[in-house]
Amino acid sequence: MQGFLTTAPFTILSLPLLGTIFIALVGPRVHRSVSAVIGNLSILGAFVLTAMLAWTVWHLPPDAQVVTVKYPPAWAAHPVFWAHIPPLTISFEMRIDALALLWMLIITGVGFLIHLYSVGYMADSHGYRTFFAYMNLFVFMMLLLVMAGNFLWLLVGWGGVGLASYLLIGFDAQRTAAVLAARKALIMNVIGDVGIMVAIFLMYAHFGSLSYKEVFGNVSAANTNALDWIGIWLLLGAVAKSAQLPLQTWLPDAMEGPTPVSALIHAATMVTAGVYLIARAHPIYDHAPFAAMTVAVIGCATAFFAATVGTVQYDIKRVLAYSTMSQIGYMILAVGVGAYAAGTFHFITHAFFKALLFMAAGIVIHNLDGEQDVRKMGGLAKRMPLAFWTFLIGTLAISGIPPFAGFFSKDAIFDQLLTHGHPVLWAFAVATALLTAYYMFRLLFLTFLSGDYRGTREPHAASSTSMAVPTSILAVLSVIGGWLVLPGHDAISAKLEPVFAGALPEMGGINAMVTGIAIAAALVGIAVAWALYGRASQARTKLRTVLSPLRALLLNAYYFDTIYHWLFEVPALTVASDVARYVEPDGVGGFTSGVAGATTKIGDVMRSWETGYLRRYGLTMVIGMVLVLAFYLYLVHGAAAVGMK
Amino acid sequence: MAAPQIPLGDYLTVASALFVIGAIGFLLRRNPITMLMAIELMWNAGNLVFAAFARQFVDMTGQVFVFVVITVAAAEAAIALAIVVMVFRRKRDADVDDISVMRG
Amino acid sequence: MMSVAGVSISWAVLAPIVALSAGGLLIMLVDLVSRSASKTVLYSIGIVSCVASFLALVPLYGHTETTLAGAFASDRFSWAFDVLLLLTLAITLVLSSLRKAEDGGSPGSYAALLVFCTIGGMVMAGANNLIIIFLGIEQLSLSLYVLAGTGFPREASQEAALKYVLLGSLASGFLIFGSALLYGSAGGVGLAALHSAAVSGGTLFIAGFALFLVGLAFKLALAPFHTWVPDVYEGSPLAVTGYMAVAVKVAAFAVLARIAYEVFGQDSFALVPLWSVAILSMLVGNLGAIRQRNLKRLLGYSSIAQAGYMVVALAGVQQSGLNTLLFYLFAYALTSLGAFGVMALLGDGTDAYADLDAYKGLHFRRPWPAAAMALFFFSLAGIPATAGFYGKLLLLQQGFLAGPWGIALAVTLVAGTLVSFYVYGKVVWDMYSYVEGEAAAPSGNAFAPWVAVAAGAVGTIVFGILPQTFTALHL
Amino acid sequence: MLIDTVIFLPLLTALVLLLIPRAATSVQKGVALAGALLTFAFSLAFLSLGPNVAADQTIPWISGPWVAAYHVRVDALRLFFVLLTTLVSVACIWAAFSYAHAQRLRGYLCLLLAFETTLLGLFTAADLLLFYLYWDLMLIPVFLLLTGFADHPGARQAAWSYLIYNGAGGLALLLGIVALVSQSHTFELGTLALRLTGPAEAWIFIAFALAFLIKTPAFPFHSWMPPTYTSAPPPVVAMVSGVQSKAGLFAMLAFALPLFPHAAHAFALPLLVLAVASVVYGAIAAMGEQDMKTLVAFSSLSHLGLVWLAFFAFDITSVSAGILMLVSHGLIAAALFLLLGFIEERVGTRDLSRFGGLAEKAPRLGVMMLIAAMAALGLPGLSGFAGEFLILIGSWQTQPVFTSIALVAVVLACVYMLKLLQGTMHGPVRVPDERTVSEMRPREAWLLAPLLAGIIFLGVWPGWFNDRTPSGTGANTIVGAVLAEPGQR
Repeated sequence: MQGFLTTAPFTILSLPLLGTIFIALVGPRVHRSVSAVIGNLSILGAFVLTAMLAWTVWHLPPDAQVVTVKYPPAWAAHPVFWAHIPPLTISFEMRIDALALLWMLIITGVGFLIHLYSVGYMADSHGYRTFFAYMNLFVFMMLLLVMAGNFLWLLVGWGGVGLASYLLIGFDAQRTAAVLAARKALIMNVIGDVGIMVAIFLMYAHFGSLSYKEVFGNVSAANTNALDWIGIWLLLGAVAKSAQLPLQTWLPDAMEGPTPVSALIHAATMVTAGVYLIARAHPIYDHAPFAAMTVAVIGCATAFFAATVGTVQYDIKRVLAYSTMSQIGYMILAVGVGAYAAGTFHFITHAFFKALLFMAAGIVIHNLDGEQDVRKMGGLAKRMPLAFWTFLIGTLAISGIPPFAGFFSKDAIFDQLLTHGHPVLWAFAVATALLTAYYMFRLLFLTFLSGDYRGTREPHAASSTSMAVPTSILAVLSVIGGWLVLPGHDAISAKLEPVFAGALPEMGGINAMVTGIAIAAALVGIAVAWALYGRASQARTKLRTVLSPLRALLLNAYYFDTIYHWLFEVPALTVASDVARYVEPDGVGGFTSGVAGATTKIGDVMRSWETGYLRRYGLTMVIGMVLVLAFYLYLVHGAAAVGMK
Repeated sequence: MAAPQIPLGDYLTVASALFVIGAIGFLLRRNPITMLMAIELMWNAGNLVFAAFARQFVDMTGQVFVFVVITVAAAEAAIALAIVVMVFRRKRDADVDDISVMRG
Repeated sequence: MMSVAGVSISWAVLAPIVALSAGGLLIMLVDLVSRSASKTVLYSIGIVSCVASFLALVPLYGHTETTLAGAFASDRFSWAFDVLLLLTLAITLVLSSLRKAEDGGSPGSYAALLVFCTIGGMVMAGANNLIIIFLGIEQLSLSLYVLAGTGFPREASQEAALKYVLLGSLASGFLIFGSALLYGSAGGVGLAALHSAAVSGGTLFIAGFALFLVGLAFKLALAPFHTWVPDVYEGSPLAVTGYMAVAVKVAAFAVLARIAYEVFGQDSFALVPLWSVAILSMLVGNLGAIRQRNLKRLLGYSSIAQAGYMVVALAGVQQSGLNTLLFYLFAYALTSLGAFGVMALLGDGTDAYADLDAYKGLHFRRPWPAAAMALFFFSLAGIPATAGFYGKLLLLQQGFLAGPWGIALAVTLVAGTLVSFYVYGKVVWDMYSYVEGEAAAPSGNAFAPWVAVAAGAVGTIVFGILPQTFTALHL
Repeated sequence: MLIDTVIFLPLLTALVLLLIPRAATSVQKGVALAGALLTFAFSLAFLSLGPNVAADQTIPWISGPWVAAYHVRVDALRLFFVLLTTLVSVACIWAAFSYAHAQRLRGYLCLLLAFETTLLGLFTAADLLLFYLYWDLMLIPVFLLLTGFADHPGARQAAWSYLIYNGAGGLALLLGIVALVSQSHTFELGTLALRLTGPAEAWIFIAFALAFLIKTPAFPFHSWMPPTYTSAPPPVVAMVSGVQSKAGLFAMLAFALPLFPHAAHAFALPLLVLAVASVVYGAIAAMGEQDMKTLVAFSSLSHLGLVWLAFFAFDITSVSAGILMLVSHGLIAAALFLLLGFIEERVGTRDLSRFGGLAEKAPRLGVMMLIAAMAALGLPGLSGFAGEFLILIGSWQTQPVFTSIALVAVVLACVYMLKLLQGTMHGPVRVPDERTVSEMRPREAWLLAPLLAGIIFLGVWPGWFNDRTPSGTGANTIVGAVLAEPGQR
């Protein structure tokens, strides 16, 4: 039992890594399908083991459900540390608890489904092997992130998923847009990394350790101000990774990556790492009200902001990207107000339905040879029934229509917002729900319904099995996933209880008023979408003219990109190229070459005295003699002797 | 009864004057022979000082030095003249300013 | 021990000079008697007399003896300087074997003059009063004036001789007048008498010493009395330049060291102008060398700077200063002679390799001479593992032991060395720059210069890596 | 004896090379590589020393007017600098096989090997005079390599800025050493217990620091570096930036800080300012560069500035992490410059605007470049991160302001490293002059593999390194000596 608890986490971790290494080293020498098989099997294995591990852990007594796997163990004769510069010691340390396990289950579970999907989706790519290697690398890094037992390993995973995301966004390296999107994503993520680093530095300063156990155990001893700062800096990391305001601009661009990547990394798992981080660091936020409030406000603002932008976009994946941003805003909002279980719950359902949406969209894109503009789609419901029905399920789920998954988790968040006393945040959240229903149905209508097919490319035949099966599974999960939490039955909170040590309010209670308003909002959204897009509508064009300034604002995502471009990018690059072109050669280098040049000049002047004329030489000697004589007389008799006074 | 002594200071003044005249002569003249003569003047200024002090101290050393200098001056003049003649042969000219191939 | 006219003469002290003189006279005699005597024979006589002179020096090692009523001494200020002078003479004679018939002058007179020149230097080293100093200087100088002109078929050699003789005589004028004033202030010409005069000071003494110092500074090639150096070095025949660069400095520094220690001693302000002259020399020598494209001229400027460095050895007139000076002189001598040896080797005794352009890409044509040359220039620049480096280290220490002036000297030394990195580096740079195509000038391959090169290289490396070997000599 | 073998084996190999005919290039290559490999193998033996044991050897050398000894030592502080040198040298000498001029190959290899010896001598010297000897001797091989063995038209000019600037630093150091020794009369570190005070200590420390700042280099003493790094042949740059640039900081830790503790603390502020200025300036200049080698050169400036920050933050963690950072940077810089050499060989230009997308044609090159660039960028899990993170976590505790400024450069590092990586490897394939870009040859891949392995290993397990270098209070006196407040001695 104990043996399993210590070996399973390592096995889980190492499976995807070994997959990567195998594909990288052996892959080129064998048939390409081997890479796909290895990639899939390693993730499937990890999932099975994770499930077994979860089963094991959840059958332990509640007070033993937080398992710390630490190397070196206390009894080791030759302890091995990641870093060992006393007083700083950083161990190889993992923490397996319900929070980590839920994330691990989603990462490996959904991850496996998306791997499976990729077998079909990526079939035409010439970087087939590389793709699986990168995807496996991502899963490894993501698992590392959530399994870490101290902040260092969290940061390693954090950076690692950033790398994997970078690699996969820029997977099609021949396209400049993909390359630029990858660069943007990594730079923003590194800003987040720096935020976490600063938080770590502060934790080390206050707690003398990076271990969760030490830090969280001593939180109550630290002062609120310090904890607020730590919380804010952690938030910077979360914001960058989860594409929250104001570091959100990379996520829409990240849709340059292949669709399975968008599904796995930029919807289901990686972008929710911010939620995980804040939930993980809950003891800090519990004692840092200001930081926690900031988290909530940023989450709420992002949710609303992204939803508004989503209403006008035409790129199918961009709409999904903004919806992801918005949904993660919900989760951040939830964990910000202390509704950790609700946040986690929404993460799970979101992973199901958002992955589903991306995969359904992926089928469409795949069958349309990469077309992503919904204006060139329409009427696809008949041509791609599987995609349509699964997409519909996902849309219903995200819109919060019961009994689909999203309804339950969203409802839990709304409920707890009011329970925790945040009516303003709640109001915005409900408004967001309305917008969400609107833009998702707008997307659905534009893509699959609303008249005939508008595109020029002839759609392919139906999707391959490897794409259909995982999509269908996720569709089922998007329906039933929410049933984890039903009135009087809160599986999530029950599991998370030991992690949060009783800080969790029960979910699942149906507050009729709250639920009613949420459902009503969703229905209104759907209705508006139907009115504007469900049929050929004149109102649409009219509205477009009336609201054109607003529309321009939204189409450009509030001009964030433009502002950042002129505020940061242009000045920084201008300064940099000026430094490289002028300051360095003419300034710093110019000084030294100036000194060298001046020395040579002095030498030339001196040599010009050496005229070759004998009498000049004699004159020099006589002058020298007079000077030496004068110097001597000055030394003996002082200045008066040589008339210097 | 010895003749009235010329004061030492007068010797030194004359010697200094000779020395300076020699130096100036060296700088102003362009004929190497004349320059050599100017140098002889300077050497003899030294000799005069030696002789004057030797007399002042009633000491032979100074006079010995004078003899040595005179001897060396002879040798030096011989060598210098030989070199000047050698240069003359090539240049057919007696201007040191023309002898300035090397410079810088 | 015998005595002449009441003055006792210790022949043992004079023996080295006598031996050398005999050699010089013998050369003249042989040259006179047998017009056909080959130069090899003549130079061999010179080398043999060097050896004889050295053997006569050996018993004097470690002793302090005076003779001629204290006018001439053999002591720590002369012995090692004498050895170095003999070494220089021997190497120069070897290098001179490449002289051609068309170089001008008979080999006999040439060799004899070199020998007599060296005698002058040894007289200077042992001179204990002003008369002998003057005699030595003139003996050395007069011979050198002629030697500078022994390349007389070339116009530059004539010009060098004329400039040298006129300026040298002018400097001697200062020296004589200064000696006279010193005599007047001290009442004698012995250094002991000067010492007591120095203690009491006085205008006459100080004016006299000023002029004397100017005369000596001319020989040392210290700025601003250096003006003759570049021209004379460039114009003189190669071997003579090499000899001049070393021997004159050695002899003149022997005199300066003796005066610094015997007349002044520590903490005397009377040497302060010397420090400023040294500082000027380091700057002038290194800055002037920057643009030179003629290697002999470059080494001329370099020797000005090196003279300035060597003065630092005497800064503060510390006990250890003399050893420092000797070490640096040996290092400098070996390095310089080695460099001239390489020049002679490549140019087959001519000035063909005085032009830096001839060195372009030398490494890729003649790697070994190039490596040797690089070694010598590294040593001149003071790169570690060469004698020049350890010498500089010792010099700097003298500077730091000597108070503010000493530190100023040390800092200037370092600044000058930095400039010299460029000066000497340029030669190395030329040699190691790869140039397409054929050599600029054909290079010779005689055996004799290898002696100089090997001696220089071995000495430079051994004294550089194991300086203790030099210290162990207790020179 | 083992130390001597390690130090002089490369030189001996160089001398053996001179005996081989110029035309027998393949024999020369074999001998040179064998010599380098053997040196590396021997140097591995030092790993068996425990953290508190040192290989030490003293032979009396000079007894007057001062005492100096041939004192060489491999201890916890020096061990990894020696290993870094021998490892990087193997890669560089192997990389030198593709040197274009068969006629000049022998000299080229000889100079590289001689350079290795001077570096090894420097890192093992425990006597100031011996140390200085190697310090200045290092100039010669690089100067000659730049002068006669580099094809780049700017190389011969770079030789000057290299020689004069580093020469200036060396001479400043010489002044300092002589000033010190003229009081202590010994070069021996062990007996150099002399504690200077007042202006003398300050001035001597300044002289030492100046030399080290130039050698590293640090802002604003770096103007020799861009031309040198840009125009020297890749193996030479790899050795200069990978190994030689560590000399200054190594010497700061091994010599200057223990000798002048008061002055070091007194001058911490200006040095911290220079450190952070290097970090930021290097990053900005790298961002603006179009020449890929110059870009990496400036990134070196930035990264090594971080080590200056580490040392003068006087935190035990940061000082010890500084050593890690030095070794890590050595591996990264060497790998990067060698990679850039391979790239330049293939596309014939260093201008990032003139080519791109090479990963498409040479995927293995792309992967190796990715690892090296990510390490330089500070990606967690690679050695660059380990060094950077541990430095900053330490320096934050004592110097939060300077550390915050340095953190900005972490982001900028991402910008310029991506510029390099994507500029060379990603985007549409562009190759000037219709050249065909070939995949990495096995030799090129194999010679880089150890460096990259080291980068990964040190990133995954820096604790292994910590346990073998001075870290922790009791383990080694060096770090302790640095940290103790001067008043407490």
